[in-house]
Amino acid sequence: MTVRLRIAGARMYDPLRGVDGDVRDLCIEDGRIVERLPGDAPTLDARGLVAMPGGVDMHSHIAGPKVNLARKLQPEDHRDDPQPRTGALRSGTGGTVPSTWTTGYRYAGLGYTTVMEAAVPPSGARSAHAELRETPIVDKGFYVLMGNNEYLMRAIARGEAGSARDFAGWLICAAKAYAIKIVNPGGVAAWKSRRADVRGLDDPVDGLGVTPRQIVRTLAAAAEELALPHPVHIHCNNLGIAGNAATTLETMRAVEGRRAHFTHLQFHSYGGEPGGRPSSKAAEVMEYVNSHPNISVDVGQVMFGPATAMTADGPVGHLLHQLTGRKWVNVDVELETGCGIVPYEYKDRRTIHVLQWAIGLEIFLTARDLWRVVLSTDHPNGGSFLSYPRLMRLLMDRAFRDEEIKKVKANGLEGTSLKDGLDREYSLYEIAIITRAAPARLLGLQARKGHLGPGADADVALYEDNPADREAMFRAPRYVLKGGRLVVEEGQLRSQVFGRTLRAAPSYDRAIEHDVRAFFDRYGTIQFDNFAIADDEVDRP
Amino acid sequence: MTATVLTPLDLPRVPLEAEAIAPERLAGRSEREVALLPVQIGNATAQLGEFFRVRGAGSDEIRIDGDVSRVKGIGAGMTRGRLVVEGGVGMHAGARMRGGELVVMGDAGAWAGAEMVGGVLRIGGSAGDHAGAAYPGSRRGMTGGALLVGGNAGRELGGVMRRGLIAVRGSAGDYSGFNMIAGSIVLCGGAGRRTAAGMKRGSLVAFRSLELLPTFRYACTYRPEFLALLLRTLRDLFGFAIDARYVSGLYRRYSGDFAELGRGEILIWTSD
Amino acid sequence: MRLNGVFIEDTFAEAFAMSGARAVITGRTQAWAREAATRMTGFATSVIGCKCEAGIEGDLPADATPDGRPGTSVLLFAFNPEGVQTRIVERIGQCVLTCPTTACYDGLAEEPVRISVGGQLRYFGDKFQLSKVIDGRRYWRVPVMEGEFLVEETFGARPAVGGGNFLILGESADAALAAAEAAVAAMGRVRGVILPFPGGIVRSGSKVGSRHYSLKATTNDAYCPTLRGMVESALPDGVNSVLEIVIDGLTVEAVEEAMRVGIPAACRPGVHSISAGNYGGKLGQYALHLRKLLEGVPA
Amino acid sequence: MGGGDRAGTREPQGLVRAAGPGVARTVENAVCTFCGCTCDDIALRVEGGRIVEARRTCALGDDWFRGQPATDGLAARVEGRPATAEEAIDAAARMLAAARSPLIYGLVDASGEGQAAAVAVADLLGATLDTASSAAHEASMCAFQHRGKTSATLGEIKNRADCVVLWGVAPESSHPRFFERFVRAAGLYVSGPRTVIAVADAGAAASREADRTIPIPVEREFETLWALRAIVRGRRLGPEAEAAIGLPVAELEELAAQLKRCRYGVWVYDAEPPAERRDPGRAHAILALAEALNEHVPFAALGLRGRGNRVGAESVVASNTGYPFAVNFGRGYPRFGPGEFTAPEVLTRGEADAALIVGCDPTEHLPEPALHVLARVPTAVVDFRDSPLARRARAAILTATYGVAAPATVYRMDEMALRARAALESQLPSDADVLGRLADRVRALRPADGRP
Repeated sequence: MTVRLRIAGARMYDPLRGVDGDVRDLCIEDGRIVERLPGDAPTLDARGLVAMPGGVDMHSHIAGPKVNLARKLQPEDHRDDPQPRTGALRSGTGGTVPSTWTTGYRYAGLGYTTVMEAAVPPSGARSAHAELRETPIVDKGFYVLMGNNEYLMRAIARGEAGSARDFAGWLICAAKAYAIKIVNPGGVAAWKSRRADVRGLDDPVDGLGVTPRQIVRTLAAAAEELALPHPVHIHCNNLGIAGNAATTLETMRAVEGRRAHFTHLQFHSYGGEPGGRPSSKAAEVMEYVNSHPNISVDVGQVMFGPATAMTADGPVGHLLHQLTGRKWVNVDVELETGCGIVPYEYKDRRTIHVLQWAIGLEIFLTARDLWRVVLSTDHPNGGSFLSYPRLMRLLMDRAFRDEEIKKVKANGLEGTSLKDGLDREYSLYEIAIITRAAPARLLGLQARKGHLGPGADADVALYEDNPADREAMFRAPRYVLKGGRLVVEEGQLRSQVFGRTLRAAPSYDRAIEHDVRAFFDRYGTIQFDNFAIADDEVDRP
Repeated sequence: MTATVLTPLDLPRVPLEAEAIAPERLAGRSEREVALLPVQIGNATAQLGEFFRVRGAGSDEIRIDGDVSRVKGIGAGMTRGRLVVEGGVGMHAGARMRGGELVVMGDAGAWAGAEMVGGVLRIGGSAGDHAGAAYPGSRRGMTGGALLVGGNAGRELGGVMRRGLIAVRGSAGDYSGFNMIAGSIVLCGGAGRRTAAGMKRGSLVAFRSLELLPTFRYACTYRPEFLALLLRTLRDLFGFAIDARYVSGLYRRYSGDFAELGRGEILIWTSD
Repeated sequence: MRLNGVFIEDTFAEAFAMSGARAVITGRTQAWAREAATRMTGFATSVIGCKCEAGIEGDLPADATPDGRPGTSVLLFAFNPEGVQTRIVERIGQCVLTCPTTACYDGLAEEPVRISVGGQLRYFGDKFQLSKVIDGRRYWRVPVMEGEFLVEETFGARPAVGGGNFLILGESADAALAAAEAAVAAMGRVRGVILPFPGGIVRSGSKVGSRHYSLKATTNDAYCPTLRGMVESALPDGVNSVLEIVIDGLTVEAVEEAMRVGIPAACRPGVHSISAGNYGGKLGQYALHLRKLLEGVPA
Repeated sequence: MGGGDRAGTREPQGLVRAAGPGVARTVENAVCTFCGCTCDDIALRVEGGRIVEARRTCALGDDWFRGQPATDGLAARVEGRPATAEEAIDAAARMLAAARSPLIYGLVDASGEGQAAAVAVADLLGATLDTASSAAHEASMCAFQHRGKTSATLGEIKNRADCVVLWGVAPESSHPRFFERFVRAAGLYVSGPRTVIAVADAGAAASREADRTIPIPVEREFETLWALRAIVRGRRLGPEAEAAIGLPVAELEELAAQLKRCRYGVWVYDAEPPAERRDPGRAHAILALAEALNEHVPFAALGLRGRGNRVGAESVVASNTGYPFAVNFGRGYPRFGPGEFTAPEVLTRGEADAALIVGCDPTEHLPEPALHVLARVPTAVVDFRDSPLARRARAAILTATYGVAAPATVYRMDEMALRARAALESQLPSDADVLGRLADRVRALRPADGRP
């Protein structure tokens, strides 16, 4: 049966097609957007509403071993935020690390329809897929961690860039992952071998004869050569440490002009001396980003309130534990990566948190090419994705932003351009770029995501325009469609559908598998033949 | 103002959860409205009036004239007024309460006064496990108010307590004051093992000798003035009888827990 | 107006606004509490020269103190709460913290304006100090060689009254002194006041400014009997010695009460008259008219 | 090890049948769930629809594979009488939907997929959901929730750990291939012998694999761990300490120094101690100690987990609800209540008015008083084993053995998921299938909100 719907009379913000507020009808047939529909097709009266493609979160933490450990760790995070079962919808719990069902519902409830889990260890791929199967509505996928993989680092050390590439290709396919993720290249390996870290891009990683620079360069090249839809996704060394902007810039140079995505840039844009007080280097970092079209970033904005630090970056977990005295999870993972979890809270009375908040806003407000600067809070590291509407208002409404600036501890703003106020106000069109069009394009999904043109998935969010309070507007869309199905009606989540799991399937030289198998046989703890994710483990039947 | 009287009818085996029974939630409601307040019975919601006969309009003073040991959450989160139960109560009585006074004449189930913030919770009988303690994962247990137990207390009394006062007339179970951050616990009777394990700061006072962990170290024998102040407050303000010899007595002070921060103390009475 | 035959001048004592605090010092014995209180209130006669005025308000029986030990109540006054804080912290730090067995509590718990006392003194503990909240009030336990010094974190500071006074104009020095002593003894029963000068009595009344030196206050020449004839004397004939009683109080009512109790006690044989010091109403906020105060007191 | 020599001595019977009788084949890389090691290198020889030989198994695994339950061709029962699965599912659904306080219990011998379906049933019913391992694991979990953990997956232990402390455990009997696979195997970063130190109850036999054994009085276990942590953190103990520990302080100091000298340590303990050794502080003390050691050297706490897919039960329940066990859906959303919503307590207090037992034999897990009550509660069973309970239950649906006769996602004790393919074919439905159908029936019977 053909399912059709005409959304009539909405103002459309569709940057991938250059549509900036034009009033047009949107025609949907069988889950996709089409050119036109017969005149008798059912119509949704959307006059006066703002239409945007469904939101695309390209960097979030919603599934996999560390996320689930964080759930188990924090009953107190869930207790006061229940998600009751209603109608066909499953119950769950929220907090900074919501249960799977609730994650899907709440993303959809904001008009987001595609979410990428940004860091899954190879050995965690299976449980990540199991959790994504229980994450309704949104299309989803994950990036697989490679930056501290022993097999890969050894191949690089031997100078076998081709082996490294083919290994990466194999791993993407076997894990049914979407992209290559690097977290603190070499640093996690050092953490696991002697509770140390690496600092400089050319510091050798413990006894391996490899440097962070080589890891970054090799994997950036691998992503290109494998023609992955998304370039290498990099969480730099020295996250959160004063003076790390130098590392970040050096890492940007290390990709040697290749495409690379630098994630949660805010956490990597600090001046000062290591161990000392950080300052803002947003201007310097953004000058590089603005002038290098091969680089894209997401911001990793910090929002005041509760958060959960969860990262493959083991040393960062330890640092936060020491700073806060809060409970701490550290898991060293299978010659692949690490895992650190610490409950956290950002406070507007703490200088350092205010500085982080300000740096994130500086990045947003000084970005010249929004197609390369994506909205994220690195959920739940910088704050929950539920704070996106507030963040959008901070970007769109200078008066509001200035009021907020007045509320924070003033010395945190020292040395940031926010101190004197920044004029810029994002338009709806620009918000649509950084939350939809740009991430879709950076993910290589622009054929079907991030726009409202014919052929696109009918993932649509319809908002009541509210220039006075953009937060209220984006917090509660009037309608959300996922694949043409109405999931949010009149601001209420009504029904659930299941999205797809997005994954890449690059070609690689399968000869590598022989060698990988030998490595598994010697050093692994599961059988090579049991490693790969089967088709029936992905998506719901 | 006369008290609202709730008389328990035939209570089912399926647990009844009745956070509705708190002064501020009854106040200002008619008898009929009180009877219509929601309670949870297993997987369904029901009305208070199905399980309690209600006499008197809702006021800041409530009396339950019977045993409600199978009813959970009585007085949980209450902020004011007075609630007197003439029998026992189920789990979570007075949990997270912020103010007012909850008096339980009988025994209380587990988690009585858990994470309480303020007010006074008096249990005439014994308290179950985790009285005044933190719920799983929480950073803090009790953060204020007073929890007074006339009988015994179960294990992990005052776990992760941050502030406030707990006093137990009878004996306390194992791990009293487990991981306490600060605050004061007064144990008039004995206590089980591993008392104050993981204590960061705070005071645990015992009128009888305790088995001490190896991570506590003897400091001195003295008369702590603050303790006189504390015990007099307990006696005069809360009416919790304390023999004069304890108020001004000599105590052995043990510092610890040195497995943790080590800034807490166990004070054990030795003589007057 | 005459009381017991003594003439009461139709004048007023000019009192001014101060800020006051009450410290309750307890000790193992009354003597130790008193000792600390005595030391703490030394050299605190005049806010001009001593930065504060302080005195012992009275002793407290064991059942009237927070920790059930005998105590002594001290009042301390300065121009503003900041001044009170600075001075009381100095004095408790030097005279109570150091004194065997004592503890020190706030005696004005209800006052909304709080000054940090234990909150400052705790630093003597070099991070070994412990805090304790009992019935909503925070105390600091500072380890000392003897054991622990317990001091309350904050004290109340309230608007208070300084400079309540009356002058005893005596026919002789002996008569004036006897009258002043009698007045001080009677006023000792009034709560909420102290008499900051030695023995509660001041012989050197002052005037504002000086003729020769750049001093803020100099001798009140108009009342100096030896200067009669040299200056425009305020002394009636037959007056050969004047003593003053100065009263600081937590409330104006307490100061008035003290005067109402003290003046009749001073009206003894050999006293010519009772007067009061003022500056013509230019300096102080309060004008305490003697005759009005004494209305209803049996003559 | 390995059970080949005993093949055929115990004939598995029943519904587990291969496609063609008599056709022999070997299934490689089968996954064994008989302990938390979850070995996935097992080779099974399948003949005539039966597993006739299991290679690379330990004695426990051998029993598991060759001791598959006999079901006499029965798919289901209603009131003890044979029935179709459909009839039994319907009966179970009716019974459960009518209950005010239903309990869903077990999940430890079920696939991850089946566990997820069980959560859905619990959600629809507004039930209390608890795993059979919760009673044993509760203290470890609550300790974890209080302070986190410093741990590692088994691969890191294999490849890095040069110092292994066995705290009151003898894995050679509970986890027979633990040493072979993770301690004695050559690691990428450890060559040569590793130090294995056993600390054990003075009155019991310690692990034979240890280089050295430190006996401690079992009732001083917590005190010893606690004191050791203080020493690791550089504190000096007082003269009274020795009596409280039951061990010379000097010996503990020496142990602390040794631990701080290693390159990578692992502290192996029983995360699910037997009832008589359950103590709320013990796991806490171990996690805290490992955390303290991490300020000096990498040190992982590894809690040994038992048979089946109990880690999966916690992981799946947690991903669905936020809580690992003891979850109550009575209010329409999950609430967590160890001691409140844990099955032994729920049963003993008489609060359950219906029970659904999934993938567990309650007699192995529940204390006597709880079992006594359970016997009087209307019960439905979904399990691959027939049992006395299944025979007297209101409804019982037998399933294909997860991971053996039906594919299953199972979780290793380090929380890593594996996929167990079906070595055998079965006419019986999988647990996920049965529970999914049960959920559908319940959905039809019980409106979304309010009373049944």
